[in-house]
Amino acid sequence: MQVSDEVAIEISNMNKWYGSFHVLRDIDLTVYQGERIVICGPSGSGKSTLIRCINRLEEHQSGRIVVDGTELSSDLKNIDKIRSEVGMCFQHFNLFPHLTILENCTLAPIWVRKTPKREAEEIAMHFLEKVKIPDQAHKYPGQLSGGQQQRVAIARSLCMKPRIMLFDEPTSALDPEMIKEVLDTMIELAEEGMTMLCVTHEMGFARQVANRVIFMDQGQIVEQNEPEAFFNSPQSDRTKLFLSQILGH
Amino acid sequence: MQVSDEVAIEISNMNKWYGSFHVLRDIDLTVYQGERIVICGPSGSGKSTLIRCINRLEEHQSGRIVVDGTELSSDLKNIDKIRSEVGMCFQHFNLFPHLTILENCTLAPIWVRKTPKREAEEIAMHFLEKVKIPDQAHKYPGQLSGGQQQRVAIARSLCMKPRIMLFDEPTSALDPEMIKEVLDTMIELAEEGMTMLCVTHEMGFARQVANRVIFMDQGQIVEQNEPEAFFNSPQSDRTKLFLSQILGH
Amino acid sequence: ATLDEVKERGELNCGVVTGLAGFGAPDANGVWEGFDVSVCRAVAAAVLGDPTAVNFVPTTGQTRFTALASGEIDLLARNTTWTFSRDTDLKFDFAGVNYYDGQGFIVPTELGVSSAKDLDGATVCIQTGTTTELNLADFFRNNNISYEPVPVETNAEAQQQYLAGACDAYTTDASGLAATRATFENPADHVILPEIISKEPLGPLVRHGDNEWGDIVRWTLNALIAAEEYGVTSANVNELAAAPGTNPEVNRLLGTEGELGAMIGLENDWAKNAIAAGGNYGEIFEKNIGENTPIGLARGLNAQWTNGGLIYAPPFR
Amino acid sequence: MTTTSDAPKAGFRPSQLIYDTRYRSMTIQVIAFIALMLGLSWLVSNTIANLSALGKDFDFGFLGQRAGYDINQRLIDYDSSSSHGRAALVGILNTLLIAVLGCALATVVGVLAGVLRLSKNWLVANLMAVYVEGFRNIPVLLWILLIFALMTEATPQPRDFREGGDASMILGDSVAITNRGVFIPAPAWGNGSMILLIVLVLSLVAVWGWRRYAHKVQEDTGRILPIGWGTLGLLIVPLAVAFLALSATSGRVTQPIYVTGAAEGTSLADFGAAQQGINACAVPYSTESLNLRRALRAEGLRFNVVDVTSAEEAIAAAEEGRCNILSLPASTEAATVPAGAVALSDTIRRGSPVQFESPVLGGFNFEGGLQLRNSLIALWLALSLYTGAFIAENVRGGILSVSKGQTEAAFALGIKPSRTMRLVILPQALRVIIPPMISQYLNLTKNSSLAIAVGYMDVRSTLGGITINQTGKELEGMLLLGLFYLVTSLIISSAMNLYNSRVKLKER
Amino acid sequence: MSDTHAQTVSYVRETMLPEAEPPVGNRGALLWVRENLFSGWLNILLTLVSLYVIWWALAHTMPWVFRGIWNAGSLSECREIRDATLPEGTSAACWAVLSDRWQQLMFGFYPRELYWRPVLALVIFLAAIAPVLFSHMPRKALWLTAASPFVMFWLLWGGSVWFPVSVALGFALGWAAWRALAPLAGTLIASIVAVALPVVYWLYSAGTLARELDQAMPLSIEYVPSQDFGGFMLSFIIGIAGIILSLPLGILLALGRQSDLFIINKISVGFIEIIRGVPLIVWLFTASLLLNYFLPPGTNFDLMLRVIIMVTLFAAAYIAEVVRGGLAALPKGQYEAADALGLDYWKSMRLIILPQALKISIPGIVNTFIGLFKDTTLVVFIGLLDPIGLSNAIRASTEWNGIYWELFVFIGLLFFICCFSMSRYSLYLEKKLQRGHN
Ligand SMILES: Nc1ncnc2c1ncn2[C@@H]1O[C@H](COP(=O)(O)OP(=O)(O)OP(=O)(O)O)[C@@H](O)[C@H]1O
Ligand SMILES: Nc1ncnc2c1ncn2[C@@H]1O[C@H](COP(=O)(O)OP(=O)(O)OP(=O)(O)O)[C@@H](O)[C@H]1O
Ligand SMILES: [Mg+2]
Ligand SMILES: [Mg+2]
Repeated sequence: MQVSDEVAIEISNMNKWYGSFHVLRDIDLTVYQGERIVICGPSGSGKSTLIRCINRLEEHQSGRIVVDGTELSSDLKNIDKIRSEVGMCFQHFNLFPHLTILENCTLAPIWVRKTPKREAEEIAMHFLEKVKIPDQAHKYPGQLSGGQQQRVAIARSLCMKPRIMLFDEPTSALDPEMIKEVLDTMIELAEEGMTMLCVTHEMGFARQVANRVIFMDQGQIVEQNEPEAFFNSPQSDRTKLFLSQILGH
Repeated sequence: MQVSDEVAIEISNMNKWYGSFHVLRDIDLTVYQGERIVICGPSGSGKSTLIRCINRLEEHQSGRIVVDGTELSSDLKNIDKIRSEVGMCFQHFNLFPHLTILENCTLAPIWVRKTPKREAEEIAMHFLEKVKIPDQAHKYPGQLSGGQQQRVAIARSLCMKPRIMLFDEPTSALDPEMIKEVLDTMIELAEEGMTMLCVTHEMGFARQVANRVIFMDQGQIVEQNEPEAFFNSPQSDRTKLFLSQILGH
Repeated sequence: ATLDEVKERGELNCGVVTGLAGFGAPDANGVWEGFDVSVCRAVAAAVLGDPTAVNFVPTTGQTRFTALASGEIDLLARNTTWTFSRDTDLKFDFAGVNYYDGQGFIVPTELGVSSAKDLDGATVCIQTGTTTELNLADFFRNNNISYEPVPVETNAEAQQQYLAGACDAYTTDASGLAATRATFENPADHVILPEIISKEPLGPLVRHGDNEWGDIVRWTLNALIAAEEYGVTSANVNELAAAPGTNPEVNRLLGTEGELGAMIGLENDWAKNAIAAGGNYGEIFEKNIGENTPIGLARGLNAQWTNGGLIYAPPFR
Repeated sequence: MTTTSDAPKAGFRPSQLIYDTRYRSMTIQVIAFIALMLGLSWLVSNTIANLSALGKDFDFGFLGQRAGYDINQRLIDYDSSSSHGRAALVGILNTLLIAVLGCALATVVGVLAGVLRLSKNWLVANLMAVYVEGFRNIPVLLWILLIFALMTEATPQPRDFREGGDASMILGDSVAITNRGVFIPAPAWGNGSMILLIVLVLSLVAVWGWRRYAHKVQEDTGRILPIGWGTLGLLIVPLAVAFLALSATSGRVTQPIYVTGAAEGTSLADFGAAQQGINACAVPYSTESLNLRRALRAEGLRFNVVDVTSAEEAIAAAEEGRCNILSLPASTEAATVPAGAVALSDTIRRGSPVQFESPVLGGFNFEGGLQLRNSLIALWLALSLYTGAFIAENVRGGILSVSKGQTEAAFALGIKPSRTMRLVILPQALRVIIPPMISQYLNLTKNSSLAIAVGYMDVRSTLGGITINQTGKELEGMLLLGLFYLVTSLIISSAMNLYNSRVKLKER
Repeated sequence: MSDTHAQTVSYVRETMLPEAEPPVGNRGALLWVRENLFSGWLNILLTLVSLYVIWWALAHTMPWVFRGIWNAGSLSECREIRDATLPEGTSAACWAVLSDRWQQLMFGFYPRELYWRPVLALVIFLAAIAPVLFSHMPRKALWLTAASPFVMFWLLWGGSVWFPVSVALGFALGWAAWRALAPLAGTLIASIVAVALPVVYWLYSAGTLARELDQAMPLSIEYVPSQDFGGFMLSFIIGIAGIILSLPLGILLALGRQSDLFIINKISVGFIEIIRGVPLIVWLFTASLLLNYFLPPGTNFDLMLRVIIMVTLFAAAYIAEVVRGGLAALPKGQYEAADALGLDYWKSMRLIILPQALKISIPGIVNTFIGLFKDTTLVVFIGLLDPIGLSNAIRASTEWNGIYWELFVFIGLLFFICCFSMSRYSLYLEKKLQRGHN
């Protein structure tokens, strides 16, 4: 689990509004290559929005976001470039129900990366093995359990060989038994040195793999620290309150 | 939690068919004022049908059902009388989505009991407080969580000041966190001495409040007993099998 | 020009009625037949030498003028009344008259009506979108009597309404009345009233402005009429056209003498082809609507001028 | 909102037009706009070229020209000397008439069929299924034609009502069903009709008040007053009382008929026999007019009615000789009666506030009364039955969409079935039913343009049919026609959107 | 805490009760009749009324139908046969008109020896939509679907095979241009070129190319002009062409209506609302009366083609609304997932959104088609000979003048069979979709 000096994502002074609602305020964040960052915070604090700004599913209005040396602006070429470097997993998996698992995984490589189909399928099978469901390759998403679906979603992102992975509450829509499957897959990924940003309330996961935990509230980064320090000696009152709720629950 | 000698419901020799399917067979059951009875049994055993016969949502074909001294026959007046004395809560709440919570609760008092509106609202607020959601009174059912909706459904029944309450799997459509809210409300009700018939598989609830547990299978009452005795030393093989399944689960 | 287009296409686009017994209707094989249809065939024969090279475009009362104006059809041969405004304002040219008609009324004998003036308060069926509608309004207005118009879309519909007694009288061109009456279960139960309330000269028409084409249609029609006058029939036309005969007018008509064909841009045997297509005017009349057909119309006004009628072709020279 | 946009660093490059999301959308829109404009101008220039080639112009002047054709079905005054514009107006009113009538009947039929289709009665439910499927799967045009033909064939012609015919009028000889239409009594407003109107308005106010009062009583005491019966009573009783009172007081007065050019003491029959033509002066729709016509018809006389606007004008007209028979309100002073006029020995009774003029069989047809023409009825029935089949499906779907649990919950609370329907089922079902129902109304309105098939003179047949055909103004005519339909449907659909946004259920 | 009541007895059932028959009157046919026909006085009344209605309707129609005369050459012959064989005053249908003219009602004036062509075209159509309607068909079959419009066109109208081929070439050209340009110049320019190039080609060189090819290698079947088309064949052609052609346009309009680009959105909304706000019959009159005004002077084409154009525009507006419903039914996550994978707008539409949205929309599209198919009867007003138009023409012939019900009953029945089976199919699809099967 090596963290290099190379900067993967640099966010400086970033602000975002929904209409007149100031949802992200002056975000400054530098993520290094190979870092694994967990973002937590109360509901509505802007965690999802932050993640989604990084691959431009949402547009920010001021400040800079530089991903892998490319600044996110309204230039389509940059956006395309960044999106193919950044993988994303959603809370509700968002698999394509009309395509088989394999087709889900090969779609982007074939149409975005222009990989030949056979090669794309090989890559896909490789990653499906990694998430431990190669035998489901020819089924449709609707035939899989939630945990399996989320693992497919991860495999699908990985097939684009992203340098950075974003996770937005990947386990919160799952039944307890399935959460573990998915977390295991994510831990494995972390161990391989993937740069990861993960919105989650799974504190166990945070302790085990995160280099850094970021706590957000009201659109701001309130506190960030290494997991141990963060959980054991939170500095800000808000963090304390939040942690007491989430751990007491 | 007093049980009186007064008979609340007397069912004797009651049979019911759906077409040629014999769904309730020779049911004999006497419920005393203040008793709290839990009915359990495998799916399709006729639990719901039994409950629904008591307030004539289903018609029985032979035998007698006497509720609070009034025999259920096809006489409309008796049916109306019994229905306004017997409250019922359904698995899927069945709140009226086009009315606010308060209107849901005052509808029957106003149109059946002919209570003045203001008074009906006071009663409704009283019971809404009892189920701990007075602040939601002006919202619509669609805006509440499942647990809240079920509590409203209970409050709605209570507003008619029923002498008997029937519950048909009131918690089985709810998420685990919400089950507790609803059970708490029901326990509170039980403690006030309401006569209750409850179809449920919440064994904790049964142990805590029931005077009697009835086990049904294939349209018959197979076994009934006090909860402790029922759970600890079931007599019939079917009961044993059923309990082993349900508790092992 | 239209002539070139027709020649290039090898087919004449001819607007006809969607169905009117005797004047134009498809038979069981889909072959169009009728009095107006024969004009189309004659023109096709004159221009292209082939009476079957016609594309029949059924038109309704409402769509016929636009079809012609827009060039969809080259020629409209469908019972259409020659009126001032159609000739001038709507920008068409009438090539002549192939049937002199007038608007009349048919009523059940049972009503005991003997004159159209007795129709005060009657209910009258009319086809919409035609001049009959206007004539009817004028007639009743002039005679200061009242009526109730019942507009219907087609002749078949009107007939059904009339027979069921939903209207007391049916008014349309007298030829149409006769044709309609002929198909009744009991024709004798209905009388056509003596009043003819309008002049309805029916004839083929073309777009205004293309005079060459107008001439062709006009003179084809005249050739049919003249043929009857000179006794040229479909039976003897080939024989007469084989060699010049005694009558110089016939010779010019059939192209055995002179260059009349070339003057209107056609082959010299144009009139021969036109006549051979369906016979001369009289033959066409007899075959489609004459007294021996179910329609059973007498020649009346449509007899040759020599027989006291109005049918008269200008000289061919 | 304050946004400090990150200014482009290298100034503006043309490639940004394509690659920069901010400009790209502009680029696309500008291209689309230009394409649209080019397309439109291409169409317009073609049209101009074509029109000038045909020697036509673009001009709405034809609307002012004399139409020259008659329209049988009209809601406003019109004759063949009116203008094309007025003919169009007659058509528009006819379209609206059929649309309104059709929507009303379609709703009734649809609701009934939809409810019956859910009936527990197997026979009824299946009969309704046959109706719904039959109408939904056969073109409406065919239905219009079939129903029109059926009505033409199956109903008697006026001739059959004569002596020896096999048809007779129904409802006390006041209604005649013929294949030219249904003739019903026409109301004529007499003296005191104003009072009736006032009474009606007052009862409406009273109904409103009663409902409010009943509502308030229920809120305060819980007592439920009989709203329905009260409403009915309030509507009927005062009207009936006023009607009877007015008839009793003013209905007895008799009034003479005056004629000119006849000897004192002649009877109406003798006068009629002596006279060449009878011209009756009367104010249209007045009691006098009605009574006069009635009296003349009773004698079997034929007559013309000369419309005048007032009693004074009638007198003047009689003096000028424009008419030779007239009936004046009883209040007219005898001194003002026209010179040379004599009162006939027949006097007629002044009527009650509302009278009904029954149709009577005239020379060719029924006369008097109100004629509902077959074309109107056939179109009306066909459109309503056709649309009703669709509405029935909406209604059925709407009722089914309210889950059984709702009824059960209401029953379990002890609410009576009829009140369950009104308080629980209908409010929910209506939300589902009404939006598609409104689009069915829209369809019906558009389908009414098939009126041409039965010769009902709607706007498409007048403006879009005969007028275009007579004047050759296709472009202008079709444009106006399209505009009319467009505006109508926009109004209807905005009503639907309004309703939708009002009743939307609140969700989390 | 159990202060159990003294009377509460514990109870165990020793033997299970067997299933018993319901009491008499509660079972079998008797129960069914009682519950379904005679439960309560209202129901009894309804049953009696219904029985009367059914009896009345059948008594009035059935004798007429079954006494019908099938063999006669004209209506008067029919009447003679009727008077000769049946008692006086009875009515009998004259079905002979159908045996005499059924070919016309089905095919119009299409040459009899060529009836196989429209029939084959219908078969091809059915084969071509199979892969669309049944998802388990091989994807390759979609190529057949793409080619089928041209084949059907050629079969129906006939003439040189090179004309449809050269038209199809235009599409190929557009596709090739897109493939070539998209990587080089970006999707925007590529799509503009891909649209413009075929249009230019069709306008200026398609005709010449077809002629050249035809001269080089004549390959044609007998040409049948549009005027010969009629009857149900015409209804089907207009309906099917309307739906097939309107589908792409409808999808574009739906996308336009969903778009946040203001002008595009407003253009789409305007188009859809204007088309839907005006009755089809007005549009048909526009096609027959006005379309020529809008085209360059001198252009002039088939009335049928004009009708198809109008019907296509009309259907497109309705399809657009159906597809919009399908698009709206897709969860937002699908759009986001496609974006996050780096697919551009058109790719995500083509690969992710539309396949799903269209599948949801198929029942709606089938319903639109049923409506359109029924509406084709309106072409009678502009002089095309659809079944109703032909019935008018038949009634104008001397033999069959005066016949009425027989023709309309036949036409109505055929329409009913077609529409009813299609509506059942769409119902089945809807149910299948609701079960959420993949
Ligand atoms: N499209 C939108 N338009 C307007 N407001 C929005 C939009 N999306 C999100 N918001 C608001 O922005 C705020 C931040 O939303 P965000 O989804 O980022 O929160 P979050 O921290 O991810 O919360 P959760 O834990 O519930 O997912 C919330 O108050 C939300 O209501
Ligand atoms: N309306 C009906 N018509 C016919 N059979 C019915 C009907 N309602 C219920 N049944 C059948 O009656 C039997 C008893 O049903 P009931 O709903 O009372 O069972 P239950 O014990 O409540 O089961 P569950 O635990 O699944 O709710 C079942 O076999 C069911 O299929
Ligand atoms: Mg979130
Ligand atoms: Mg149950």
